[in-house]
Amino acid sequence: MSENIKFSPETTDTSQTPSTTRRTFLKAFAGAGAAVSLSGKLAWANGEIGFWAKDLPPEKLTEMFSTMLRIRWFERTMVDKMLTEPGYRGYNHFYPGQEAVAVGVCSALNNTGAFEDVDLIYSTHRPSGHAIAKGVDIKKMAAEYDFRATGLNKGYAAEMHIADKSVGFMGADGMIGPGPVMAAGSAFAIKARGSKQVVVNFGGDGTYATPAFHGALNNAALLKLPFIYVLENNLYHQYAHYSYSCPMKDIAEAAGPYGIPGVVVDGQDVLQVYNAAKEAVDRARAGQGPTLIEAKTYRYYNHWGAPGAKPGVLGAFGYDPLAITSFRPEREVRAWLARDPIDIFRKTLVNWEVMDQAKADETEAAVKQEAIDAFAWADEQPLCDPEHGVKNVFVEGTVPARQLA
Amino acid sequence: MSENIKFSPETTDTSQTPSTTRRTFLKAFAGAGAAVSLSGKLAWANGEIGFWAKDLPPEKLTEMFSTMLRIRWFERTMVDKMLTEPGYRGYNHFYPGQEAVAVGVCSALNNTGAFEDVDLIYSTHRPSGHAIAKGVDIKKMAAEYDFRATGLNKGYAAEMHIADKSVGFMGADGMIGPGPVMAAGSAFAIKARGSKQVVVNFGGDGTYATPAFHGALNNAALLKLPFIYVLENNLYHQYAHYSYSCPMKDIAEAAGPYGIPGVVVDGQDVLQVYNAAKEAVDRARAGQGPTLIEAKTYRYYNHWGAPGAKPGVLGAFGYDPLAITSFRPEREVRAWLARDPIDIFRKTLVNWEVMDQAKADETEAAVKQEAIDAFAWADEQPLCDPEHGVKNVFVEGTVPARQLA
Amino acid sequence: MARKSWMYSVLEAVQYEMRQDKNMTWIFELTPPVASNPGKPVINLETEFGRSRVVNTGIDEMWMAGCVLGSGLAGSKSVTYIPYQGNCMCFQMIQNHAGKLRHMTGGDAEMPVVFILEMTGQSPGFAGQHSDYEIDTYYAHIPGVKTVIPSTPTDAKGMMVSAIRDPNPIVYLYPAGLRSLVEDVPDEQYETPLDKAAVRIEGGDITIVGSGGSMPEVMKAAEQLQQEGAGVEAIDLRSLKPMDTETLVNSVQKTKRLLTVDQSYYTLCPGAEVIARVAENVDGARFKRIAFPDAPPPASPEMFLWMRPNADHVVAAARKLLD
Amino acid sequence: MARKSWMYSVLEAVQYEMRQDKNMTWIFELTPPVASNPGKPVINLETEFGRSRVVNTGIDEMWMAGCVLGSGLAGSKSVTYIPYQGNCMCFQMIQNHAGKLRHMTGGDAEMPVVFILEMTGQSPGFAGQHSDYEIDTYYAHIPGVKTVIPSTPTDAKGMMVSAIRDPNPIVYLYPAGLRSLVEDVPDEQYETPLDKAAVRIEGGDITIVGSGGSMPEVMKAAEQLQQEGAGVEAIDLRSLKPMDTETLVNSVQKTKRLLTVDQSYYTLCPGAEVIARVAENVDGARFKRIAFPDAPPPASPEMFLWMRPNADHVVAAARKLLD
Ligand SMILES: Cc1ncc(C[n+]2csc(CCOP(=O)(O)OP(=O)(O)O)c2C)c(N)n1
Ligand SMILES: Cc1ncc(C[n+]2csc(CCOP(=O)(O)OP(=O)(O)O)c2C)c(N)n1
Ligand SMILES: [Mg+2]
Ligand SMILES: [Mg+2]
Repeated sequence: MSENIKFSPETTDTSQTPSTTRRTFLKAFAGAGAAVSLSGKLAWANGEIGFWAKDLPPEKLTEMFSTMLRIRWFERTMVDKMLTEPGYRGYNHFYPGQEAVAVGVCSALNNTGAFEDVDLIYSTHRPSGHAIAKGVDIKKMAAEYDFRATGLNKGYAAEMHIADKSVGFMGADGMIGPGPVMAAGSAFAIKARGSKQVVVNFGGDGTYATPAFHGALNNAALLKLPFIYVLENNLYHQYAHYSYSCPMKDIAEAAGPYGIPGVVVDGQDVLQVYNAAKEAVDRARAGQGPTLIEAKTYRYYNHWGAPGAKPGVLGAFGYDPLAITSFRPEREVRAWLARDPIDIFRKTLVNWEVMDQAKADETEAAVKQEAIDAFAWADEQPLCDPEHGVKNVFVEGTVPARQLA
Repeated sequence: MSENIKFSPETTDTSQTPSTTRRTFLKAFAGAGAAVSLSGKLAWANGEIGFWAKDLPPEKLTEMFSTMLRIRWFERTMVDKMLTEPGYRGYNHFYPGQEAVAVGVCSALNNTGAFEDVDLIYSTHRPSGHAIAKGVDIKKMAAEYDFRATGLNKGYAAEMHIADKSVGFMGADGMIGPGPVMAAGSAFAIKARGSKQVVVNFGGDGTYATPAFHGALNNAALLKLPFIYVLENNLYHQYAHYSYSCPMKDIAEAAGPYGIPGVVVDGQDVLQVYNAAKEAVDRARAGQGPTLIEAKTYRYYNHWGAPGAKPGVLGAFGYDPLAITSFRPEREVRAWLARDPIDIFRKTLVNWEVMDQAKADETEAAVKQEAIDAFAWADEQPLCDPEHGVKNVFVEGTVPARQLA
Repeated sequence: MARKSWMYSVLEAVQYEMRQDKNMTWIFELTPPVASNPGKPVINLETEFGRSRVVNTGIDEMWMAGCVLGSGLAGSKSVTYIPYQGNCMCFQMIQNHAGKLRHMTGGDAEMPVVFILEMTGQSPGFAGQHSDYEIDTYYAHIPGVKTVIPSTPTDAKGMMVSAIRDPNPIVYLYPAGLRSLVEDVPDEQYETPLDKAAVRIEGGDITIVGSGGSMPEVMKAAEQLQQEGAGVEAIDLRSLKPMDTETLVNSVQKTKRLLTVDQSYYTLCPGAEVIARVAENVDGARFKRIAFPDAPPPASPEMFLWMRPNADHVVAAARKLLD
Repeated sequence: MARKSWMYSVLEAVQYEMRQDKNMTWIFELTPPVASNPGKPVINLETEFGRSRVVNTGIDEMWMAGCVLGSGLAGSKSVTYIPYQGNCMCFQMIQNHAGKLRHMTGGDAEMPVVFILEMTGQSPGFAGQHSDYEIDTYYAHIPGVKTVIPSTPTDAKGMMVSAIRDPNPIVYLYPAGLRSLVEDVPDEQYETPLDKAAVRIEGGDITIVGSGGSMPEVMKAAEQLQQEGAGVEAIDLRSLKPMDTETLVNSVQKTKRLLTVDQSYYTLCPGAEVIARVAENVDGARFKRIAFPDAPPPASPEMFLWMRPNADHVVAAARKLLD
């Protein structure tokens, strides 16, 4: 049995219920494993943000805001670098547009402490947002993305394979499919050893069609694992719209037969995402098993790198590299830019008087500088020693250099 | 969107609607892609067999009865051979108990004609029933199961890989999972070339948990392929109850998210199976896409071979080869034997006056003799030439015999 | 005849065959079957043949392989182009089904299908799963499929024609690093055998054998060695299975020195098979082998480029054998 | 010390380690981790450690491999026993993830896991997918995993202990045809190295190298050849990757004759790697290789037994080399 609640951007909630009553209602509602969400306009005014988010202390909300900005500016700084520095070698599958998902989810997790206590997340080929939201150091990331010996993973990983166990960031993975299975495997081990950790797997809409999708959810459901599958539906896998690979509108529906909650959430609203994640985390920690959360979201850049982007401008437009079967329309990009997750959250915070506009601007400026500094630091870092390529294959020793006779 | 109708052996339909009215009702019902079924007692009396089956001419019904018996006696003859002839080398994954599924489904298919016209079926490691129902010659099968050069597949296949394209029997396959994907692939080719053929994939409850299950159904649904997945839920995959690998009671529910019909049918009632298959075949031929049919059934023997069986006695009892996690209880076997598909069909045919008891007995005796003759013929067939092992790897030529220096 | 890119040459072959055979299908994922070439009409199989015959799918390479296999079994020629990220997702389908069904059914199953398996471009910077070059061995060990690997646009076209017309399942490896090659390629259809190695350069002092992605570096090295006065016989395997033992043995009979060059991981790279076949048949020869170390490719270009066998590595190894 | 079957010896090793490490898990599918042995207590890991640590799953070998891998990444030692029918269903998970994650993350990912991959018993009569013996090559070509293959109950136990204690992912191949072997096996835990070949018989005239399922026939043939007066050095590879080049080279330095014996398909069988390594390092030796032909195993026992390399085949090949 599953509880699917549909997210529809067209719906408008006109109820004017005071927030405490609303909270009671939402509690009952959320007890069924669901989160609702409405349009891009200021959510709080209509009261539909939910009780968890409203209870968050100002410091936590401010931190969430900073983290979203950190992702945004890490990425924008790098986009601009790619566009303006011909010698720059780094690349990225950019995350802007989706910040609310990574931050909403990771804010509901335990991100510090011993490896046996920290919650784990598994990321994808589009890892910056997840990594930063989990607490990975952006200086080390910037260095890693540029193949530096002092990078997060000593230059072995680049963007697509970064990992940082120390904060429970189990790693990016360049393959689509197997990640969720491994993540569910981690949840199995955690349950077997009686730990209270939970495991979150991030995956795109593209992961739905993989054979592994079934295996991950089926086994997590059967064994009631502390596992949360956050499916970031940004409408496209590479250049194909998800309707080419998925017969249903809401991928969350797939949860049904497994008897686990399938929740649709507005991925542009960090507080809605947080609420859904918090529910799922509580369920998982209580031994009640997995949840599938589908976050409806969008990526402002193209699948990979910076084609179609201009320095200093957010997003990429009008670039069709091949005679693509279904290339995204530029109007679609603009429509989603109008529901920017950072704007939405900023308005809420100002409205809630967590910060004022000036403080928000100040925060953004500071975070932007932090990103610029990170890339500047990375630029100074040493390159790798070629011969280290035959290290780290096994825990011990090196393998022979077989390119040399 | 999907239409799942639950099969519950406890339900009893007390309606006394005359059969024509009932037919109209069932037609509307079946239009939704569903078939209902009731208990093991004489179905016709309650009118729930459905309109398709009632319209079948006596010759067709008689042929279906003979085919079920042919499967039964092919298998029983072989069981006895395995138990009584120490030198006999053949083996089998026996099908008795499930005859109504193979025969009900294949009776709704086109089984003769050119390869471009005949409907195709894909079978499993438990192929005898499917093969015989599709029209494969049992003499050649008996010879193949005993590794004879004149066997159906010249001794290369044995039981687990028999194939006979000439009747659209695309083959057994010893692996669990990939078969349905290939079967859906055949349906893709058929649709692409505009043929009216349909493809049926038989698969056990064990196939549900395979990653391929998702791929086969998802792609068949997306591309609206003429594909029917007949899932024979005989409750066990090898020695594990299906609840160890499937979180839902009715596997047909899995059809839901794909937006295709998921139908549960009483697999012991050949006419119910026929009705469900006919619906699905009509849908598929009309370009309306795939159907998942779950037939609730049971195998009387153990997973493989004849352990626990006695010569001349139907079924296998009380054999637990290992300290198995969930070994089937003997009482369960006996309960299912009491709802034998051949008994059920025989009673219906006698009741419908398609044949009398004497004619039924005569038919059975003839078919039994046919099976005995088939195995006797097989015993006389030549063994294979060892050196033919390096033939048939490619269409042309042989590969070198590398065991010889 | 015109100068053509690799992909244009291949799609030209496919387009022609699909026009002849109305049942033939093509399954793709990321890369639409589209190619353009200066002075030539754009080829777009999807628009020309329509989405019932040419279709993209979700990220499910098991389905892609199973779909063409099932198509072949049902009597339709079929080709799939599997991107490098998925070239092992479909492994079991090819290993246990395409490779065995014909034999297991005593010849009943027919599979006139082609699996184009892209291998990475091996650009520096991508690491592990996006720079690896390893599947030649996995696929060449499978019985019942022919595993071929062209290294020039001309062979790519001729071998594609042969592959489509061959009634057996063909694994057609495509090292995407060769996509930048351009050369004169005939416009008409022609077949290039799927079981013959090509002697690219004849010479009497040393035999150097490579395949696919290693060939450009082998050729570069051969030229340099020739300039140094060594008689190099450079052989392009083209077919890994069946492997053309005769051409290899004849060459080393003459040169008595064999150097193999692979981008695949050293242990059990195709060169191991080349050396073993020759060593079984030629007495008194000397052997060397270079290959990618038994390590995944690291992201850092400094590390990766040091590890990837290049012309300098080939020359150095050849000199040692020639000493 | 007591006479023990293969499986009892292995489960004894596992039971001990699971008692030491409360976090360690075991995933199985068809074969419950149960073994009995005359005069010994029954071992049943499922009942002893409970279904939270020892669990069976549906027919999803990708999950089985992914589950132990994820367990390892999360910090728990984990072992899975994958039946032979699924030993390529999990291929990509091991090839692209277990084999690469450590290197790709610059050492961040830890994977103290063991994949027991059953290989068929190669009984005659089963054909294609149920008699095939081929995965040694597929798994030995993967970087970043150690691929080992014991051939005696004693090694099976010692190598299982080492595999569990090794911090790297281990592919532990188990040719099920050896399940009938019984021998004296120590009761206590002991480690057998995962990177050393075993010289089973010493001799000066010819080196015969096998592994796993080919060893019983190699040993039988060696005895016969010894009776005929030939000095046979019989080597059991035990580890396919890393391969113990030193032991191989030292032996052939002495014998100057190398015969390899594999049940795997000829093209790119482990013997090809053995010959290549030796040929690169020993001048003037002679080489032969026998293996299963490049054909799937047929069902008919007559055909299958003719194709499967046996002691007679080994003796005949050795005689040719010794001539
Ligand atoms: C098995 C596999 N096949 C193909 C690819 C190539 N590929 C890389 S990213 C991608 C699209 C993924 O889409 P989605 O999951 O929606 O994530 P998004 O890029 O939208 O974040 C594809 C097909 C891959 N990485 N792995
Ligand atoms: C990939 C794979 N894993 C394991 C097996 C071993 N195996 C053979 S039959 C079987 C059970 C199949 O059960 P089910 O699909 O329910 O069919 P049934 O035997 O009940 O007809 C298993 C696990 C296999 N053949 N293939
Ligand atoms: Mg996406
Ligand atoms: Mg079953």
